Parts: sequence; C-alpha cells; structure tokens
Amino acid sequence: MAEIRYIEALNQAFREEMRRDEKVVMWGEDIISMNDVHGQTRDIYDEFGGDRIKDTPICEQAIAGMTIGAAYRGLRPIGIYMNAGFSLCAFDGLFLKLGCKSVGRYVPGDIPATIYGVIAGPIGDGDNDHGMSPESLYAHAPYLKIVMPSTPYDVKGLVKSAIRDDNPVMVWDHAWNFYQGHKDGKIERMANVQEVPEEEYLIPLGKADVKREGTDITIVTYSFQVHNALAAAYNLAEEGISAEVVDLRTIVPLDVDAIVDSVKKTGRLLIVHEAMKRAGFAGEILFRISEHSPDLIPSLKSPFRRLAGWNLPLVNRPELVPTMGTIMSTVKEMV
Amino acid sequence: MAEIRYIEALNQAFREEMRRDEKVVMWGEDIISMNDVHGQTRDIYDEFGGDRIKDTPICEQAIAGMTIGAAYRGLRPIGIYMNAGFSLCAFDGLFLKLGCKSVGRYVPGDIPATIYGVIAGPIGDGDNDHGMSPESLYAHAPYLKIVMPSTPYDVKGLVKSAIRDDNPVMVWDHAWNFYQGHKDGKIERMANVQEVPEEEYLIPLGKADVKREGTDITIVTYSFQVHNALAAAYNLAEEGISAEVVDLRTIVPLDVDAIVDSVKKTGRLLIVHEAMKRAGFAGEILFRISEHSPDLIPSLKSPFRRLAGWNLPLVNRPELVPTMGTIMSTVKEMV
Amino acid sequence: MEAPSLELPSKEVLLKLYRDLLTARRGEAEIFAIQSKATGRGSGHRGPGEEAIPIAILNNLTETDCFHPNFRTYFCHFAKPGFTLKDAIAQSLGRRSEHPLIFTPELGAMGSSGTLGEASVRYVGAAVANVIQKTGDVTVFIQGDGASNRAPTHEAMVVAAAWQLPIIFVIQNNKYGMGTSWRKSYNIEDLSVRGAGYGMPHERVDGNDMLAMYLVAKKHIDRCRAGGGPSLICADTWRLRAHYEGDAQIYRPKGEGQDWQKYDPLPRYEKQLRELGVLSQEDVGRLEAEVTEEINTTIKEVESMTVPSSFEDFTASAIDGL
Amino acid sequence: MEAPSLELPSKEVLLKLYRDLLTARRGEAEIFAIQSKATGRGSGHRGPGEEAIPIAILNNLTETDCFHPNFRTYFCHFAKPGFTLKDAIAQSLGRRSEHPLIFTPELGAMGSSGTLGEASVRYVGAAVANVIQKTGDVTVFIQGDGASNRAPTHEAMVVAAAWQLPIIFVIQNNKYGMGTSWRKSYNIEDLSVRGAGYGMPHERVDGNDMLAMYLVAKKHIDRCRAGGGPSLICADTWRLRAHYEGDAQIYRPKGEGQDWQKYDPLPRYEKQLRELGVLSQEDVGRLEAEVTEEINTTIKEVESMTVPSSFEDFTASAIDGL
Ligand SMILES: Cc1ncc(C[n+]2csc(CCOP(=O)(O)OP(=O)(O)O)c2C)c(N)n1
Ligand SMILES: Cc1ncc(C[n+]2csc(CCOP(=O)(O)OP(=O)(O)O)c2C)c(N)n1
Ligand SMILES: [Mg+2]
Ligand SMILES: [Mg+2]
Repeated sequence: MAEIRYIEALNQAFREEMRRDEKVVMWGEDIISMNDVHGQTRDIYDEFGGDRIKDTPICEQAIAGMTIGAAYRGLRPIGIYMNAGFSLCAFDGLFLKLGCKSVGRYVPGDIPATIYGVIAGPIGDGDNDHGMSPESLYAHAPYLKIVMPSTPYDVKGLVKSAIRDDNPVMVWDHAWNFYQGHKDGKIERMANVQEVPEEEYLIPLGKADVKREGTDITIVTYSFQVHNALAAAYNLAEEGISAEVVDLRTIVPLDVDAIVDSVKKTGRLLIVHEAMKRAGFAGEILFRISEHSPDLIPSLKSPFRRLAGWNLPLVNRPELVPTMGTIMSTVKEMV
Repeated sequence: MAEIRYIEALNQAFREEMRRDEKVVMWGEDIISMNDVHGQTRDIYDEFGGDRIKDTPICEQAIAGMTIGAAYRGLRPIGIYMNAGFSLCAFDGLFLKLGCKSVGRYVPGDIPATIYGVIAGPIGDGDNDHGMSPESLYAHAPYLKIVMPSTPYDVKGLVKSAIRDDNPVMVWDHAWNFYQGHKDGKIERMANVQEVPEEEYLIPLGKADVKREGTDITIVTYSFQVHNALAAAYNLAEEGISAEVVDLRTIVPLDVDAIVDSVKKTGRLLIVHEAMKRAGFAGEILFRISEHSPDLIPSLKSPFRRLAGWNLPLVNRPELVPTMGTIMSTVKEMV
Repeated sequence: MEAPSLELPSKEVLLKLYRDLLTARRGEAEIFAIQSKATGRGSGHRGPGEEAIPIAILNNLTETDCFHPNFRTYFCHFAKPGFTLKDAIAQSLGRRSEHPLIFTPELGAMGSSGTLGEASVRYVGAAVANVIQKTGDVTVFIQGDGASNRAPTHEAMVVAAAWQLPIIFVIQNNKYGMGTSWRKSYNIEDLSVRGAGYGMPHERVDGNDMLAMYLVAKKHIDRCRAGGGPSLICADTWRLRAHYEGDAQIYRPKGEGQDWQKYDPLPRYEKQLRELGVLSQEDVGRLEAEVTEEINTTIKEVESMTVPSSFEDFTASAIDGL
Repeated sequence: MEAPSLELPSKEVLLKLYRDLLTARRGEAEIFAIQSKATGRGSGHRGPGEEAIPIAILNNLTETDCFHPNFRTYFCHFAKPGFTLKDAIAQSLGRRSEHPLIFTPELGAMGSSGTLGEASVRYVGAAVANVIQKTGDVTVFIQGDGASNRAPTHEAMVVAAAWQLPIIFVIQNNKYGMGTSWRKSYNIEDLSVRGAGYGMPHERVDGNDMLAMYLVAKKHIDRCRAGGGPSLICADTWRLRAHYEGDAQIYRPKGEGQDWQKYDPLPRYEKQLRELGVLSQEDVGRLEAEVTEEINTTIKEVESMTVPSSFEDFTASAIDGL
C-alpha cells in the first residue's frame, strides 16, 4: 500500500470511476485550466479528453442544471463547484430540483448525479461565500445524500460510491483536509496522508467510522473537524479523559446506530461542526438519536452539547469555527 | 375595535407604515397588477403611486438585490416574493448577502430591508416550489430575523415592527392564514378574523405568545400550524388533556424564555412545524432550550418530540404536513 | 421580421399541422370542461391562440429529440413524435400512461419547473449529453416572454453559445407574464435580439402564422441538426385568455387585444390552406368530426384507467425515513 | 468600434487623468510589495494595464454617484470624488479610514460580492433608490467579462432597461476569467451587443486608450444623467498578469498576448499627451516624483493608524448570541 495525500486519493477516485464507466463526465469552472485550483482534477483532461471533462463559463446555475439534465439523458455527471458557497448561486436548481426531484407532480426515476464543491473555511482571504459550510442547508432537502470526508482513505472510497450512486449525492470537501491533518495531538501541515489499498474499494454511504475509541464522551463530527476532534482527544487522554471520535462521513444518510452505540457506551455527547450553529445540523443529529432511542438522552451523565461555527459570517478569524482548543475545553466542562 | 380578516390586517400594516415613512417602498411581481395574488397589496398603488410600489419583471434575484441596494441608499424597502419558495432563486443574495452582511471584510451598518413571501402549503395545484416553508434554511444565516405570524392581530403588529427594524427581517406568511383558521376545534374557512385595535400598535420581534394555556404538554409552533395546534388542543381538552400552545411568532430571534417557562410548567414538549423535518428548525429550538436550562430536558415526563413536514417534496397531499389529527395523536402518545 | 423561405411543405405535412392544431384546440377545451366540472370552478392556465408555436416545432422533431413546452400550451406536447394524444389526456386527467409527458427522458421530456426559467439549464444539460453521446438529437426549449427574464435563461444561453450546443431557444411571446404586460417588462419588442449578445443566429416570427412558424422552425432545426449550433427564435403571439381562468384581468385595459381574435392561428391557417387548395370545406367538416371522435374516445379510454395511487412509491422514496 | 467624439477634454482634465493613472499604477505596485513582504508570498489579483477603464469613468462621476469597480482594479477606486488615496491605501493595508472604499453608501460604494455578479442587482437597487429619492445620481457598475456570464447580470439589465434606470453597465473585458479564456467562454467578441437585447444603447471601446475610454464614458454618463436611461459598455483590455500572483498560468499559451505590453495605457496615454503638447518630458519626471512622494507619505500615514480590532463590534452584531 502506498501512502498518499488526500488530494491524490480524491483524484484517483475520479479517474478510476471515469475509467470504469464512460458515462462518468465532469464539468466546472477551471477544472481543466487550473486543475480545480487545488489539483483535484489533475491529468483528467490529458487522460480522458474534452468530451469527459469540461471547463464551463462562470455559470453556477448552468453547472447545476446541466448536471441534472445530463443525468436524465443517460450520463453520470459530476458537477463541480470551485467553492461550496458558490453553489448557493444555484440553490433553486440544487435544492428544489435536484434535492426535491419533483418534476411536475411526479417523482422521476433515478438521477445518477454527483455535486462536488470545496469548503475553504476561515482562510486568509476568505469571506463567507468562499469559506462557508453549506451542508445544514442541503440536508433539509429530501433527496440529497451528503458526503463530508476527512481522510485520504475515506474520500476515495466515498467519492467512488457517490459517483456510482443512482441518486443525487453531494460531496462537500474541506480544503483544509488537502493541506493538513491530525498528528500526535497537533494539526500539522501535510499530515493528512494515509496508506490506501491499491485494489479497488468502496465505502458505503451512510456508515460512520469510529476514528478513535473512548469511554468518557462521544464526539460526533465530520469533515475537517474530525482532525480537530482527534487532536483534542489525543491531548485529553493525557489529562485522563477518554474521548471517542465518531466520524459520520455522510450526514445524509445518517448512521444513527453508530452514534447511539457510542453514546450508550460513553454516556456523554458533544456534536461538533464547522457550519454555523443556528439551525445547524447538530439539531438533526440530536432528534434522530432521540427518535431512535428515546430513553438515551434523559439518561446522559451530563447534558448533550454542540460546538459549531459562530452565528456570524465567516471572516478571516479562525476562532469563528471549532478548534482543538475549544473542543478540549468544552469536553472538560462536560466530563 | 373592528373585526377584520388576516389579509386586511396585513394590508393595513403595509399602508400605515407607508403613510408614516415615505422611505418605505415595495416591489415584487404583480403586486400592483394582481394585488400580489391574494390581495395583500390592494389599493397601495392608488394611494401611494408608482414611486412607492412597483411591479417587477420576473426577476427574483433582482428583487433581492434591489431591496438590499436600495436599503443601503436610504430607502426602507420591502421586497415581495409571490411565493416563499421562489426566493430560493435568489438564495445567494438573500442568504449570503442580506443574511451574512459581509461586504468584503467589513460588517456594514444597518440594512432596513424587509423580505416578504407567501407559503402556499400542500395546496391544490401546489408543488414544492410554490408550497414549501423556507424558514429552516434562512434561520441558518446570522443576520436574518424571521417572522411567521398566525393571526390578524399578530400579522399587523409584527409586519409593522419588521418594516421599522433597521436590520433585515423576513416575513414568511402562510396563505392558509388568509382563508382559514381555528374555530371551536375545527379549521374553518374565513375563521381567521379578529378584532384589531384602531390605534397603532407594534409587536416586538422575538416575543412568543401563549395562544392557549395548558398544564400537560407544551406545543411549540408558529405560522398556520398554530391553528392546527389550537384545534388539537381544543379537542384534546374534551378528552381531558390540557395542552399549552406557544406561538413563537418570530423564530429568529427566538423567545427561549417563553418556551422554557412553558415546558417547566407542563413537563412535556412537542415542536410542530410545516417545514420538512430533516434539518428543520425543531432541532434549533431543542438545543436552545438545553443551552438555556440544561437540566430541563432530562427532567421531562416523556421524551421531547417533533412533528414536521415529511422528508419529501410537497406535492398535493395534505398528510405531508402536520394536521390537527396528527398533532392530537402525537400528543396522546406522549401524555 | 424576415420573410420565411417560400419552399412549401408537402400537402401531407400541411394537413398534419392542421389536424394537430385542431386537436390541440378542441382537446384542451374538452379537458378544461371536464376539469371545471370536476372541481366546480374553471382553473388552469389556458393557451388557445398560441398553439401554432409548439405544433409547428414538434412537427420538425424526432422521437429522441428533446423538447420543453411553455406550460401554457402544455397540451400540444402530444404532437411530439413518440407521444400520443392519450399521453396528453392522461397527464391532464391525472392518469399515468406508458409515456408520461412530464417525464420520459428517452422521448426527450425531462420535466418542467415550478420556478420559471430553471428548466432552461437542465435542457442545456440534455443537449450536452446528446453531444457527448453523439445521439444526433436536437433540443428545443420553449418558454414565455416573462420567464425569459429570469436569471437561468442567461446562463443557459451563455453555455449553449460557448459550447455551440444543438439547442434552440424559443420565446413564446404572448406579451404578458401574469398581470404584467410587455410595456412594463421590456424596452424592446423583438426579444430574439438577445441571441445576438451570445453570438447566436436569431429570428423573430409571427407565431400565429402556422406556415411561417413551421418554416422558421424547420430552418433552425435543420441548421441545428446539421451541427450549426444554437439559436434563438422569438415567436410573437397573444394571450387570448386570462393568466389563469377566473383571474379578473384588472390589469388589462378594456378591449385590449380584441383584434387578436383575427390572428387566431386556427381560422387563419384554415383560410391559408383553402387558398392553397389543400383543404376543402368538406375536409374541414370531416377533420372536425374525426378529431372530436378521437378526443372523445381517448378521454373515455383514459377515464377508465385507474387513478394511480403512487403515494406509497412516493413515500418509499424518502432517504432515512419520513 | 465606433470612433469616439473628437471633442477633447480640457488640459486640466487630461492631466488629471494622467496623474490618476500614474497613481493607480505606482500605488498598487507599492501596496503589493508591502503585502508580499508581510506575508512572505506575493498574492492578490493584480490589474496593471487595465486601470484606464475605471480611471476614465471615475473622472466623470460626482461624490454622490454610485460606483462599483471590478475587483481586479479595486485600487483605482481612490479616484472617485469623495474618496482619497488614503482611503484606498487604508483599505489595502487593513486600516479603517473615515470613508472605507468597500462600504460608504453616501459616496456610492455599497460593497462588492464574493460571488461574482451578485452585486449587479444591488447596484440596480441603488439606482432605483436614486430615482425614487430624485437625487440625480448615476450609477456605474463595472465587472469582468467572466462575471458578466453569471445569472444576476441578466436580471440586473432586464430591470434597468424595463425601468429605464440611470445605470451604466461596463464589462472590463480582459479576455480571461481565471484560467478560462474568451475562446472557451463566448461565441462573440463584442460583449456590448448584449445591451441590444435589452433595448439599451451599447458601445465597444478600446479600454486601454485613455482618451477614447474617457470620451465614451463621458458620453454615456452625460446621457444617463440627462435621463437617457441605462446603457452597456464593453471596454476591451488585457490581463497582463496571472489571475492571482503565483498562479503558474498553465492555461495560457506561451507568449500569448506579449504584444499587449505595447497597448499598456500608461505609456500609450503619455505618448498621446506629449503629441498633444499637453505633457513635457519634465512634467513626466515631476509627476512621477510627486506621485511617488504622495504614495509614500500616505502609506506612512496609514501604517501609523492602528489596525482596527473591530472583532468585538463584529461579535456583538450577532442576533440571539453567538
Ligand atoms: C421563479 C418564478 N417566479 C414567478 C412565478 C409565478 N408565475 C407563474 S406563471 C407566471 C407568468 C409567466 O409568464 P410567461 O413566461 O410570459 O408565460 P405565459 O404565462 O405568458 O405563458 C408567473 C410570474 C413562478 N412560477 N416562478
Ligand atoms: C459565483 C462565483 N464563481 C466563481 C468565482 C471564482 N472566481 C473569482 S475571480 C474569477 C474570474 C473572474 O473573471 P472576470 O469576471 O473576467 O474578472 P477578471 O479576473 O478577469 O478581472 C472567478 C471564476 C467567484 N468568486 N464567484
Ligand atoms: Mg407571456
Ligand atoms: Mg476577465
């Protein structure tokens, strides 16, 4: 097994699926000319040519519409948004048309469409449009599966499953995963590398992964915050607190079983996400736990909590989203 | 005091504010030519003329942008969406620009803008675009106050406050309020009439209203579902169950105090909204209760629950949203 | 308006157009009558007087070509090769035929949109798929003058032009979007000029002149099919009725457009055909009878179909439960 | 391209344009140097070679007119009456001057948008407000060729034309949107033609010819101010540098556009002024020195301003807590 970077694993997922099925095509802004900025689409044009990968004009609504329309007409397209926030320019198409699939009064058949976009986070020259995490919005739509990976192994297996899925799947990918990751209690540059099998593998959508086991508290999270949670858990262990980190990997479908199992074991629950707190996805997780196991929440050793992006636009201030530090201090308040 | 219909109260609110302040203007599709379909804007053109009320071309993004831009330039505009779902065509403008107010890296001053739109519900020729309730989406933005009235008295006082507010306020108004309401345990046509003071009054944004007192369970809801909840409570009383109905009136800001007071009294909590369940606003209410009074949830006499629109597009089937019947049966399961 | 090429279609085609037009007119009226009786009120968006536009276009398409009608003349969709009158009537009466008009991608129908305009970018996607899969199919996307002002239309045309896609955009310009007239919505009469801004061939045509409409549609569709890329047609017509039945039309100056009755494509085309010697008074009577008979038989057939209770399928489609 | 009217502006105006152009060029370079030093890497979207477009326009505006620059030539905004070089430098160096360029509505600056295109409809709103409040102000909205393909631009023009608003749309056409060239984005060269589709006067101009640009801007702004309604200008230019500094430009054919250096508006305009006898070699030297001096003094002044810690104000702005 070779140790590869996150972006490389992602690029492999795209290329393997394009080799496997000639119906897989992709389009987006500057995905040929600039390799989709971070290199996600590197070499795809050279290998597959202009029928399979296309640079679009700056037309977010067309990216959405074309992905739906082409899926209806027999392709398996991937519509790529340079930044996840830009997809909000096509919200009608993505939320109401792809996400609600109500074409007139009928529910149509399957739509093998994938939407992919990058969350920039509170970066250097970030602003809300570039940096924001949109998943809490899209999760409100009936038919959108939502994938939010954190590691090279996961992104490859999940993106391949997303592309093969016969229903719409959104992959919101955090740019910080490309450049950094958890290592020994710290977030380090270039640390998000992993050995990834050479033979093909898929990760089913809707299965969480316990990224670290623990007994005192369950931290439920996804996307880049998994790294912060792992770093926090690493350091908390040195202080005698044993935190379990559940990486949801997909938030729709939600692996409620895995969450409930963990919370039953630890008796405490902290939900962490980077998306803004108000009406954020944490509320859904909580209700689903309660609907699954109504007696679990009242039996917790301390009240459940959430840690999320502040209810503010995401300007260039890292404290606006959860960090290893705020996860640690919240856990310490709870345990 | 005169007894008036909901739509009349709303029309009075618009007209009184336009008389009071010449900076108040409005635009939208067919708000002159067809009185905004339901009659909300009746007579406004005749009284105020074409500088103060304008029919726009079918341009939802322009309605959003113009409302923001004109507010910046000194007006107090009301941007009107024929249907709330159509506002999703302008989601970038409404969510990211109005709702996040991040103009470059600075937070600008106040924006006295009001956005108004109508939720059609699962009506005769409805589909998701026309019928959907968008509030759970917009509540995720930092700066959007969200008003969802249920009665003639409330809509007048709330809309006047919305217009006077120096920050963005959205009013998502349910069309069913225009034509029907609770009366003696039934939803009746033309029943949503009320005596409304002739002298001016305002209802502050962020204050819930206990629409019916009770001791066994708290039903937290808003918009047209208040009528279903009142009808349910009326009938439950005959079966010996005493339900309190808390009408939030605005969901942002949220009157957590009022919810907590009620739940402390009754010991049970059911949240009802018409918006789709997954990632719907119920989750936010629950977290806010817990963040306000961490010990309250574990002490409930039965597990909290939510009743919401199904996770499906809103086709023409009334069972897709909560009804008096489903509220009653859920309450009976809980008490 | 440019005069259309004078090459007349064959007699067979001329008569087919007439029959389709007649079927659209009579069929839609019959359906409306049934619906009004059922609901106790007339409702719906009716489009008599505008049918020549879709009928002319549909008679130039193949089974696998893609097509999106304006919602107002939705019923005319039966004239798309591959679809039948039964499909249109079934759709209107809430039954499910083998090929639902609203969504049968293999026959080029990929749904409409409750939010006007959005479907434009979806049909561009269909055109892209047709190119990549080398199907040779063309796509015709019709929408109203009002809808054409919506944002997605722009991106649809930008991409169609940049990629030279086989798609023809048609504006069915009936001068009204609900209660808002063209006087309030444009500073221009010929909306086809918008095509120039994308480097697309564009043409304005009298959409109530069946023959002109057919020839213009044919020219653009032939051109497109031959690899000539996208174009924009603005077909002028007039909304003879209200936006929806029952709308009091307070926004329309009294008597406005009364004279449009005389541009009604049905009598106008009939007259034209008779002048051309293609249609006799007897033919007209015979065709009326035939069409009426066909409509009535089909309605009976459709009414005997069970109303699909697909609600279970629908609820089963939820992810992670309801 | 239509030849601009030959009425020359006064010597004073001619020299002001030159000085502003020089200030923009030298100022932006200086700021970039400071920023690179601070961050250890060059970054940012630079626009040398494109400054004549905003400078020409801004010299036709009043303090209360509204204006939106393309992000690439943002620095030029200092030339808007009411704003100063200090405002531009403060904005660039993260200080807060009395009139922040990004958002001072009373001086017509109502922010930009992280999502390209959206600001267009906002500036239409400003134009509506100007009409309703009878301020007499005009609005000029500039964006790039790439951004002009975005959906909101269409609705902005639809409404501006329908309501005959006092707003001028300008496309700063540097032939690239990030790594995507005009060859991939259009089937047309003269993007101003899009104006025709809305019934707007429209004009293409060589945006690197300061004098032509000034005269075209003046003509449209005068016309607009006199109540003539909206129009669309396409100003051709060329992106001399990468999309952002550090971008390897793998998408550009080697050597492409090298010759554009010779269209650089600064030397070109200087030559023009010297031919007109308005500017001598000594003037050039003197102005260089003056401008450099002004920039350096202002930078020092700005650097001595405290970096605003408005984070508390910011967090206080949340509704219902963080
Ligand atoms: C995005 C959006 N805005 C508004 C509406 C409401 N609406 C339905 S039909 C219509 C008028 C459409 O006019 P046009 O496109 O000219 O078609 P016509 O009715 O004239 O055939 C409007 C405004 C809608 N369905 N979607
Ligand atoms: C809606 C949206 N899509 C994409 C981007 C990313 N982006 C930033 S600048 C740019 C290129 C803009 O090109 P143009 O408008 O021609 O301006 P120029 O850079 O040439 O000055 C792109 C694609 C964005 N900011 N917003
Ligand atoms: Mg129309
Ligand atoms: Mg450009």
